[in-house]
Amino acid sequence: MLTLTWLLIAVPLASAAVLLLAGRRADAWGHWLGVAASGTAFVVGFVAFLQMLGLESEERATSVHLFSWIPGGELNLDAGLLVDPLSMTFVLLITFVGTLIHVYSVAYMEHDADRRRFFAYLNLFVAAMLLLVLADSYLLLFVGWEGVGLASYLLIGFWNFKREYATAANKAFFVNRIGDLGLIFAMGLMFSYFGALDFDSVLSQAPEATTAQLTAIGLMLLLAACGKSAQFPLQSWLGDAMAGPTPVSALIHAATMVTAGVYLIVRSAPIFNGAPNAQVVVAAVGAFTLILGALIGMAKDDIKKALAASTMSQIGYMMLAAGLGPIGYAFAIFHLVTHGFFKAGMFLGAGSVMHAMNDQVDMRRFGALKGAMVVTWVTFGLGWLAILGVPPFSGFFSKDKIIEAAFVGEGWQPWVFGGAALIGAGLTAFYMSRLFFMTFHGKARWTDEVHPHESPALMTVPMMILAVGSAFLGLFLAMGDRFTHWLEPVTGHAEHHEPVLPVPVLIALTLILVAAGGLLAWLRYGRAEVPETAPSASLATLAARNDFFQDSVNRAVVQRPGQHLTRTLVYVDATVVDGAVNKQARGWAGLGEASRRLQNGQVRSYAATMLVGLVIVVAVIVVGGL
Amino acid sequence: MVSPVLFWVVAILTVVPALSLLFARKAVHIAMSIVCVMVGLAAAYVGLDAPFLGVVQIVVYTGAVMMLFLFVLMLVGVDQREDTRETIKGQRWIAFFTAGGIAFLLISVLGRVSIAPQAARVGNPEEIALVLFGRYVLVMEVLGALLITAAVGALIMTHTPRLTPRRTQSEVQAARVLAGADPVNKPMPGVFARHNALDVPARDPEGKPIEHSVSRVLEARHQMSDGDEFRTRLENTSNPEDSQLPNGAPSADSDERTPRIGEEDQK
Amino acid sequence: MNFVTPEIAWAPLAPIIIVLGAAAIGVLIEAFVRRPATRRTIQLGFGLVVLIAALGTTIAQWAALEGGGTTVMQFMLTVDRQALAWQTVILVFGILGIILFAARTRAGEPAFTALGSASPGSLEETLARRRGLEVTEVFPLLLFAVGGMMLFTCVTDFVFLFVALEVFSLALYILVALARRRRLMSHEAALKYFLLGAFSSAIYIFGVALIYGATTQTSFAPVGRAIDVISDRDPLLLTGVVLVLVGLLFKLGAVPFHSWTPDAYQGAPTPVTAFMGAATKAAATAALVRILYTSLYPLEWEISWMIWAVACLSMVLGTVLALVQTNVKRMLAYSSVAHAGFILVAFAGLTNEAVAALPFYLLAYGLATIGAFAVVSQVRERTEDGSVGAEAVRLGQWAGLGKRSPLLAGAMALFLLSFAGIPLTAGFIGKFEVFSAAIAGGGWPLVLVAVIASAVAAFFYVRLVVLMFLTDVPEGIEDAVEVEDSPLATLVVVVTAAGVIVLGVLPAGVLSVFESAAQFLVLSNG
Amino acid sequence: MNPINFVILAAILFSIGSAAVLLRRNAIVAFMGVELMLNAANLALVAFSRIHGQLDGQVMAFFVMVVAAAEVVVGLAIIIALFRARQTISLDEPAELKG
Repeated sequence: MLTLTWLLIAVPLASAAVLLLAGRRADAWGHWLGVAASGTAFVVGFVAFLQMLGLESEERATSVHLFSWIPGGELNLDAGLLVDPLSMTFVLLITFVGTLIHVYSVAYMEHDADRRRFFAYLNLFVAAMLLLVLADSYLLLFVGWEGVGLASYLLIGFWNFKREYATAANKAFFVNRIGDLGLIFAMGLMFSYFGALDFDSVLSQAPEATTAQLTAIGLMLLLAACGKSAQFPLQSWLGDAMAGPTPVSALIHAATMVTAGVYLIVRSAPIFNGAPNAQVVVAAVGAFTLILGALIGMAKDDIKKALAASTMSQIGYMMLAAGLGPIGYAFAIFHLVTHGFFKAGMFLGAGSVMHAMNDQVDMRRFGALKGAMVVTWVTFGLGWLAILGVPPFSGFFSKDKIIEAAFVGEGWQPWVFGGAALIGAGLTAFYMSRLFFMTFHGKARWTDEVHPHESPALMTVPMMILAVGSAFLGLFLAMGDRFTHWLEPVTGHAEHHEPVLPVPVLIALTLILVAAGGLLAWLRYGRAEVPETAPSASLATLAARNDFFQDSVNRAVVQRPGQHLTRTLVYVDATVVDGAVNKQARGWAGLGEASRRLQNGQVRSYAATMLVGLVIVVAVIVVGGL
Repeated sequence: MVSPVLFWVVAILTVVPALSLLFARKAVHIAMSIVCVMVGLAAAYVGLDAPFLGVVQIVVYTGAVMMLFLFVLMLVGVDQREDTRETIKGQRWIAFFTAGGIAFLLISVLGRVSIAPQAARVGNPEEIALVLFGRYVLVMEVLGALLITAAVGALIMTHTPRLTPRRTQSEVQAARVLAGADPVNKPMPGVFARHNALDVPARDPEGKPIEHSVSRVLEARHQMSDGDEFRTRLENTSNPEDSQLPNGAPSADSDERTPRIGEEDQK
Repeated sequence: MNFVTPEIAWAPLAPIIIVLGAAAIGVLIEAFVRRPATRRTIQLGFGLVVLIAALGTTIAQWAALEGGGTTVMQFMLTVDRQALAWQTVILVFGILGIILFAARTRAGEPAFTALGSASPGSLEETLARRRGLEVTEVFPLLLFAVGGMMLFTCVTDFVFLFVALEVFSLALYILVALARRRRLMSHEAALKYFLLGAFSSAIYIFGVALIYGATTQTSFAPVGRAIDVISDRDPLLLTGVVLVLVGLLFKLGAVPFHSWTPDAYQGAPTPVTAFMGAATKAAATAALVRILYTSLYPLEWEISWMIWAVACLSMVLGTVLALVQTNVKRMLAYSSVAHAGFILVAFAGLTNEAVAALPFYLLAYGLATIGAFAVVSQVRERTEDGSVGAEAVRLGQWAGLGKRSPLLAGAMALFLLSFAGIPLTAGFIGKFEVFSAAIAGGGWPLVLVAVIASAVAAFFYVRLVVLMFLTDVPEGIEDAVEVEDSPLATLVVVVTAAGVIVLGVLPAGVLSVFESAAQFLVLSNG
Repeated sequence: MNPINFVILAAILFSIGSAAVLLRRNAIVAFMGVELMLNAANLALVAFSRIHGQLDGQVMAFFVMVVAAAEVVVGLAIIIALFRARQTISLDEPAELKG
């Protein structure tokens, strides 16, 4: 079965091709074909997984040779797949969560005339992502990498035939291209240092390279990871991605796309192991993004954008873990898996809410939905508990490990990284609870025409399955360090290190912060009334608002500085980063406009251009020769 | 070795006319100057022991190429004068500096070349023929393709096939009459005029000047004497005989005139 | 003084003889077949048969070739594997080009004018149209151009190269002037192309004269040997070399010798643009490869900075100028300038890998170019009286094309992605090959610039994709823009699209063929 | 006198020709500039041929003449076509293609 893993990619790809080429004829059954393709991929993956479990842990890595791809003198590259515990983890996550999202989409997209095309793109997306994680060389990974990008644009742009969305998609493409540049540069460096691009050669030669070389490659890989995983400073596209249908968001945020960056870093572990400076940068980017994402999450009233910010923040945790070196790799992937479940569940829940609320996304217009949508409330609630890290739900096991690992080390690092991870946990608790309470609790602030109702079974069943995962997967995988051992052949065995603070203290601190965050949110958004419009920013109005004692404390201690910080960061995000992208685009265009004057339509000027070029070259030659 | 006299003669004979390319205004003058350059170059070839090329130069360039240029110049209007004011900003400076730069660089390079010329003199046509049809025979063959391409290209761009059936003389005449032209020959210039000259328009039986009786060339050159001019001269004259036009034609300023055939019907 | 009959091995020249001979016969067909419609059919069929026969002959020669190749004529012409590879590429472009030349609109309107000599809007033009005339001479002219380009890839003498260059250039100058619509632009483009082309030829031949003066040779390998002998840097030789390279870089369309490209591409009839864009670049690259590797490589150090500078300028200027274009044809033209830069990147270090990479790159680029312009030729404006008019080349007119004609727009998107170098397209493999050749040759700074340029370039390619697929069909464009579905053009689009995908997914076969073609029969040191 | 002086003369003619292309608006005159450049190349070839005591230079010059003649035919045909359409042969006039 392991040698048949190519079916994993081929089946969804073939299905996508059929759906695209068959046209309207396939409208009636197209969506089920899409579901079946994704499900088949899961079955193939699962059987391969069982087979792999039967092998000794050292023998679990299998190479599947597909065909000779790029023959050449210096570089002889075959297209092949690498099936090992790491890629198998991703395969299972992608196909399982992906299939559930497919099923959900059947109902969610029911009234869309282009549902068949939508499923074609979903299949394409899954195929590309599987290619990305199964590739046995950086170059083939890059193929999947770009494929994921392409599919995501098709999906994000699926509903939007408006110009502003088109420009947003354009900007997103541009930002992602910066990330891609990182990967291309990294490949160029690998090629010039090692003369190869396949994982086997590159990673086995990595220990022999100099630190400077590895650092250069590592930083370029980080740039690539930042682009795909929406890490600072390339995070701005994630908000745009919300324009797509909600199942797409679930797919992008939980199972595909954003996890690619983490995969890339963990896959390149030997490179980063030899480049401590690059590792610190990875951890720093992760730590910064996890705080940034959490703060942005606090400022959003759009339920999907708040969830998007939380993804940024959670991926920040994973990057932080990946930046910690061998002790963190397994936890990064562990958190990625649990996150995949609870985030998918929450996105599907958000979709269910939007379904019920006539596509309303403003949380200030929600409230008291728990009565109307019990299943959504329960499943979303399980996801919420999981992301908060409340024991014994999944997030507790994965996130807590990352916090512990972040506190390992010497000097300033454990305090900064650990501190960030710890504070992040508190912030997460606050904004996720805010989201949860604003949506499901408090008073109903619905607009008149909406009549919330529970979604159909096709939508709720996937949500329930994901909720079960959110609840128990973490416990299951953490028992006996199952998951860590499973990944050991790839990430290497990590020596146990003691954190700078005792573990029970850390757990206690985390739980206290989480509880505090959740409580604050309950006071502000669960019990208290939530204004239907966002409070304006001026200090005068802030002072004029209702003034509970707790609120004052709350505001003085947390909210006001928090608000300012949030605003600043959001502002920075919106102006500096986006601005840089826009400015750069403008800069290029300006250069173009200027050079355009050279091409003035006058043939005599053209001849002059040629002759000037000629004179300069000859002059250099002659003067150089004298 | 080459005689210095020949060199200087050739140099002056080529460079000075060539400068007309930059400074002369009339295209025809430039073309004639270039013919001069070509002849000068032919002389140079002869002096450089390449008599065959000297002859070919005369035949091909002065005989064919430059004549073709002149031909086209005539087609587009010999009289074209170029406005030498520059329209592109800075173009003149760029041109002089780059061309001057090229010249300077090439001369400085060539000035330092120290190749002793071979004493051997080669270049009679027979030897050339041997090389041409020996080593270079393939190039000769390909030149055939080149010439066909050129001929086909020129035909496409300039040749207009007959698009309408050829008309006989009587058809042409019938069409002319139908179009309202005079059924008879146009009056000769000078007819009924005071001056029997080519630049004076003829007059119709009513005494009005027929402007198109004068050649278009004279008209374009503004060398035609205006009909009105004569009319006013006629009116201002005090000589009573002048008002009596020959052959009893009515005077030019007379308003009464017999309507022509056909005009009546329109009324 | 007795004449020794030169020894010529004619057999390897068969493909070129077939093509050039057929071109001459094509001219005769013009003379003897009276009806324009019949003439067109005959010319198309004849041309296709000839080109396919030539392609077959070329492949047969490849298969039969033992060793490196055949010296057809000492010093003048060799047919080696490298030459055969390039000839195959050019013949493929020629076949696709001739099919596109014959494509017509639904109303039966060809891409070429009814009468080349008639000025636009004149009585002659109207009469000629009414009579159903057609400039069918374009077919023999295309054959002449293909023949000249094939020669261009295998001659080994600077003067012969000049003649071959003129053979295909003269044909192209005329072809550019024959657009049916927008004839004034077409004339203008032809005049500019011609004048600048003649200008660059003059520069080239003066360079040859200087090389001849410095080395007493004009044949590639002897010149290379002479360069080896000349110990120090001879400015006369270097100046000559620079002038010669300028002439070739002009044909390649590299900055600052590129200025004809956008104007000629835009003004020319779109099928001609397609053929010219693909084939001229291939021919120019082939000649550049041969010259640099078999003749000038002792001067590598002296001239590499020039190649580097021109490559950088081309990539940067081509990209930024394409960014600000609003005309599809012009945008593609500037993108071709940027691609000229990418091509030059391969020459960093003059590695052997580059010799294998370039034919592939040009094949990938040429297929996408022909395909893209074939699509352009199908998107038409509708005039006020409801008939189909000139091509709709403003970017805005392409909005929502994906909704109206998904397959055509999808193919266009594929070509654009290939230009951008997105994986699974031929362009990606081509770029990858070229860049890795450059890295192997130590040209990583160039590759850096190239990668950044292609990242920026992706922006304008994707802009058009977004415009086609993610933008609403604007009000009134339904009526203003008409999508044609000429079967011949569709055939070209389908074939090129398939080629782009196949070369992108399974490039191994073609790559290994070009790999084995990376050898020259005659080297200056051998 | 060394025939190399003729090459210098050729260089001067070449520069004059190129300056004409840059300066003259009349398409025919600009084209004559190109012709002058080609002739300069011929002169250089013949002079070098004399210097080296070889015939190749002369043969090449002969080829250049043929090519130049073909080029003239095509070029003038294009110019005539342009003139018919626009009634001018000024190079500044047609500038629809730019930017």
